[in-house]
Amino acid sequence: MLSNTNCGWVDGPEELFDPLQFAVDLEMTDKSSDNGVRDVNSLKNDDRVFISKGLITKANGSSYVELGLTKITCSIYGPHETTTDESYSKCLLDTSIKFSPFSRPKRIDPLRITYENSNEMDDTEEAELCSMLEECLLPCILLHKYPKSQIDIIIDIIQEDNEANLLSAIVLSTTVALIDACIELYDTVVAKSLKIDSNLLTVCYMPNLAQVSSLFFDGELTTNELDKYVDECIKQCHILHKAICKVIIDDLKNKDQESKQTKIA
Amino acid sequence: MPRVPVASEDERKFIVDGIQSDFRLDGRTSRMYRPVLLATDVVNTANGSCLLKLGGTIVMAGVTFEFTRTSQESPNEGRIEATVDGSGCHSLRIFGRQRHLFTKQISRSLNYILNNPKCFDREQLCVVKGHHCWLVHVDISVLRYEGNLYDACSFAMKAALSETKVPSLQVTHDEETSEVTVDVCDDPFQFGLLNVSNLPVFISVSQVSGIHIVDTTLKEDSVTLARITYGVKDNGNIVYMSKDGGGSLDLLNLRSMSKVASDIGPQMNSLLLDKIHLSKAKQPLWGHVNENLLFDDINFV
Amino acid sequence: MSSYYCVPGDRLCPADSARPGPGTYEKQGCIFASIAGSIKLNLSENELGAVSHNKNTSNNEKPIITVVREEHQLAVPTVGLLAYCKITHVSPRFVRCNMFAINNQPLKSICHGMIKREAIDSNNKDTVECSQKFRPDDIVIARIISLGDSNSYLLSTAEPELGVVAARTSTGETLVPVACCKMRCPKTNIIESRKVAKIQNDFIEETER
Amino acid sequence: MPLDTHSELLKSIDINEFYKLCITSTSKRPDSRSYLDCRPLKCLPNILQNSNGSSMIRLGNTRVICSIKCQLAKPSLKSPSCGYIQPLVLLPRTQAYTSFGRRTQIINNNAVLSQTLLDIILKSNMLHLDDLCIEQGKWVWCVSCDLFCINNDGNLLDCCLLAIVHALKQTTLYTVKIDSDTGKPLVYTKEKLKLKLYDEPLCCTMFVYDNELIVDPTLNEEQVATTLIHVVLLKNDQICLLNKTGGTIFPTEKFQQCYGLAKQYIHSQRQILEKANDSKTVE
Amino acid sequence: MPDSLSSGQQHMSLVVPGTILTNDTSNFMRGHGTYLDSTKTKLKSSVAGCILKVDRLLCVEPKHMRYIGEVGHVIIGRILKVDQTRWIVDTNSRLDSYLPLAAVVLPGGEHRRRIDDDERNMRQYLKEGDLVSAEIQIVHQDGTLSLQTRNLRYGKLSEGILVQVKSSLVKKTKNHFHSLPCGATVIRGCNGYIWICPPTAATASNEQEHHTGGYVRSIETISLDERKTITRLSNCIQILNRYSIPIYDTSIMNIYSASLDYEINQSIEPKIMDILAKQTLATQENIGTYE
Repeated sequence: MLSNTNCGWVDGPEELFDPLQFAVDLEMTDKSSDNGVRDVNSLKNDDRVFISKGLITKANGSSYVELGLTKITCSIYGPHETTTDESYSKCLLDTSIKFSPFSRPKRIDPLRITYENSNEMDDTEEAELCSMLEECLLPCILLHKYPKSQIDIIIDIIQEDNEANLLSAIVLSTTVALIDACIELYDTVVAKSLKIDSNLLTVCYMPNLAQVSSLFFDGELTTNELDKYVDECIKQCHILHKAICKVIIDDLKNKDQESKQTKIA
Repeated sequence: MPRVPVASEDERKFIVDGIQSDFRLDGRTSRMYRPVLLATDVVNTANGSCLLKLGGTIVMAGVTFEFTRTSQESPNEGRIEATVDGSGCHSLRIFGRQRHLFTKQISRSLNYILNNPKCFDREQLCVVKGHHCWLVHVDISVLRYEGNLYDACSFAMKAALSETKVPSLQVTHDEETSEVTVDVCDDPFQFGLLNVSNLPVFISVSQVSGIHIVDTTLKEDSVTLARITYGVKDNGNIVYMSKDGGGSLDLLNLRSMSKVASDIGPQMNSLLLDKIHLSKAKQPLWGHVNENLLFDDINFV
Repeated sequence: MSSYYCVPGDRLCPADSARPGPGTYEKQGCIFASIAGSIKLNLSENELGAVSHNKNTSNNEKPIITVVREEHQLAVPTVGLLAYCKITHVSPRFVRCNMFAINNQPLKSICHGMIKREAIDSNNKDTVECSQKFRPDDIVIARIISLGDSNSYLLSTAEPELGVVAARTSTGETLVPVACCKMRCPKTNIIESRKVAKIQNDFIEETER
Repeated sequence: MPLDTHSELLKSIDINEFYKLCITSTSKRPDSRSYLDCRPLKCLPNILQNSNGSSMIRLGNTRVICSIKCQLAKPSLKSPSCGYIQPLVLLPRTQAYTSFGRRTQIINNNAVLSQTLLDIILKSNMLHLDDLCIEQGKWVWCVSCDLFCINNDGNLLDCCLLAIVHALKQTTLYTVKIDSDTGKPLVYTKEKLKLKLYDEPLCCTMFVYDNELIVDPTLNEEQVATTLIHVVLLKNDQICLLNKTGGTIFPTEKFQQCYGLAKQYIHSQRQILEKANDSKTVE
Repeated sequence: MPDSLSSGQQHMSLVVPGTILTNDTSNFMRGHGTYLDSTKTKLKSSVAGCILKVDRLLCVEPKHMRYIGEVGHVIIGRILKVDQTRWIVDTNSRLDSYLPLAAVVLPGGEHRRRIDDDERNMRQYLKEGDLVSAEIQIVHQDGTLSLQTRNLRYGKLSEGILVQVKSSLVKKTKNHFHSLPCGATVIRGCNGYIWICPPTAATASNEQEHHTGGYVRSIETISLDERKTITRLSNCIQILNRYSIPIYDTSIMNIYSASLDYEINQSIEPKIMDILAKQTLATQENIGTYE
């Protein structure tokens, strides 16, 4: 944990107040920051995707993804050597997700951003996202190809739009980063969340193998309704998957053309 | 998933073959639970408590009340939170560093169903709208772990909450100085009960080589590819779903698993209710907690 | 030739029409891509479509299908590959080193290696003295013979082509090899003993691959 | 581009050797820049929705996001009419995973950078803390500038300073009136007013490699550099801060050279900033 | 447990910590589980268990404890880790035990040179999680055990069920490998690990052991009947453990024959367990003691 003096100034105010909590004309701002309302139609208009790769130079692979208004960077380290006995035959995953101080309407105290990996603080929202992400990635990485090694996945949430597409964006960025890091995958996994009134369903799906790698549901539905929801999610996943593939393949083509030109020159 | 070896390759093969011939390590069939033993009201200091054995897995749940102010965003609701603690349990050590993550995950899942308005209505925990409410702690401690902790914890939580005695209060509202005074009435035999009829139970369905089994033991976990934990209400509706086990599933499996869960859920629910009634009836027989009798099977139903 | 591109999970061809090479995996009777890159078929210029015709070819003449990324490959220590390492610590029984490149691909993060005494030199194994073969900060080419225990990989230099490729004296002068077990300081013609790698052309090809 | 395996190897063996070789053989830097030209600079204003003002600076591979958040606070007793400004640099957590620096080291770097920035902001009085006062002794603004480095490829100070200046230019404050009887502030989110800036300090970082002045170091160059020189100039080209970390001894006329370099370097920076603002106003 | 007293050990007297064992410290020597009180006149017990008197040596052997190994014990262990030249084995004892590579008969004969690449291939013979039956060779000062499987009866265990019981219930006897008449083989490890496997597999591996020491995996799958017997046995042994009835081949057979009137999956229900335990105790009363 960083102490106050470590962070560059000594005489800061003891307590900070979010100005919005004193606001007198708050109706519209309140609505915009409230999630549940927009999510009903979000599954149409939130699919504006922007993907870019390899902006973090020291990492093996990295990606920057915008899904709707959610902005996320992900960087991959490894597979690198680890000394735990657990990992002799298979590769370990170590994910660490952090919210940047300005990712939410209310400022998150940056003193909370440590440089440790996520296992220490294990009851935060970040930890929950981590466990979900790991659950979703484990089935789709060829772990046995990287014995006695470990892959670190570091994710920074620059801006969060709404909780419904947060995990989806995280998974998207991680997949792109893994591909950029040239780590062998069974499939390009994509995730999609549906939030219809009070039911939140998230499905992580591998389109080519037609396998669900992870899913989460909170609400109340009968099994048949649930199946319908899952189908809808998977349909969305397919759309997302097409988008990724296009981006990646275009990127590959451009890279090759560049390299050819340099060869000629 | 455990971090130290639990079963060798050949043992795993043995287990898988058994499951495929619908004959598991202890003779159960794929849809069978281990015997559930329940004793309620085992701790004097808690408002409600129970000790639950699911085969070799033993958990103890205690419910305690705390008097607080209501939160801003939900003024006429009380608060309730469950915590699962495995620090006292030696057999959880196989998870190594992940042990705390594991218990934290379970408490997270329990909190999801507790905070789901369709499962548990938190308004019954409100004392004075916008002013005071109960903060209910459901503390579950794992005494022994031999598989399927999710289900055991949810059973224990429901049992404990269903026999929880809510202290009754007198609320006097003064009109002119809009002051609210709350005082506990001293009669110990005057209390209310919580309504937990909608509270679901967890049913964890594991997939082992295409076959779906419930209530896996520790060794069966070592051959499990994927497990989905469903929160199932007594009417068979699904209110919670999360996956672990690090494998993947196709849609057919997914469907049949949710069918299995919604079939078994109501059965387990009713079984649990019967047990709760029986143990309530049994309580006078052996009065209040008596530690050296506590783990003796004759006190359970 | 116009190259085809794929992302992980793309179905490339049925398993009986080709053999899975690097960057691919076989599942449910099909070969899938496991990395993003361009699809390559060796020993045959014909395209993917054409491959699926000669199904009834025996295994050895099936083409190997691979997926490659020119601009960026991932170096993973595997048994049999050659590693560049820097000696960190010399003890009578073994030598510790840091691998920083494998088959000429620099590793992003170094791996720890260990050369046991009996794996240093092929001839007269038992009389080998580690301190006479390596010194800290030497640059050595070695072959990975085993993943070893949880701490370090096991390496071997028991081949004429393997051993020290660059070394310095304590004064920082670059030593030049004079024999298979000797290096000379160009300034003060002091001879220092090392297990020198005999550089051969075909061997260089091997490392380039 | 096809990666030249041998130079790559050399780089991973001994970065100094590699650099020396590169400089001596082709009197250019590894990324084929000459000594005096800096990496392409890009500035994006207002990229974040949740903050009062924000900017993203991209200098080659170095990317820094700056977010200005203005919160209400009680002033300190020492200076009841002064607001707060709190620059805070967060180096990428990813650095903790490479060989570049352990965690504590990174935290220290954060502290050092943040402190330097705070000094620059206060000394150059680019903004007056009195402007941040709402009611004396009661309520003031606390402007917290979170500088979030997505990627660190050297020359962070320049980028951070650019980012802060650029973001503060965008920054708008809500108008706040104090409720006379309760003393509670009333925030009007509709009416915003711009933060007043009095100056724009910008920084130029250069380093010395065998008596050559080289501008805009990358991360590797910062490693091999024997000494680093930071020159911060105000609008009227006055020196606000001049900092030379130890290393080589250094004739005084070299400083004239530094000043000259810094001048032209910072001029180009200013132009780019202006352009970024104009383009933003055009949109 | 209610029946622990009537479990055929009446001839040993049970003591709790602090019980005065004897007053004349001159004629008795202080053994495990005992201590001299401050006055140096009384010998007291420091654990709860039964007194063990070997002429002048007074010991108290605790009832529930981790296994304390003795040379020559037949035990069953699970490989935890593969080290440089040895396997680290979990034997339910206080400290991890070791199985040195030299103490294992490797496939392809008795004594072979080329130790260095054996070290490299150790994982091929035994890897993490594998079960081995072995004999304790040395008990070190700190209580660490080092094992050996040179005798061809020992070696890697293939398909079957491992039941863990209190180590105090398994006493050392002449034979620990029982092939029971009900059609299953039971290995009673003195460390409280009991291995049940089909007779076919056992005999097969016996034959193999003459060449390989059980390092070759048997292919044939186990028939359902064999599986049922094995499962019934494992449930029965768990009942014996639960009611702390000493575990010998006789007691196992008694409870097994008693359990035959019930379905297998009934024998995990507490009531049935109670009945079965009572029955076996009764039969054993009739037969008499064990040794």
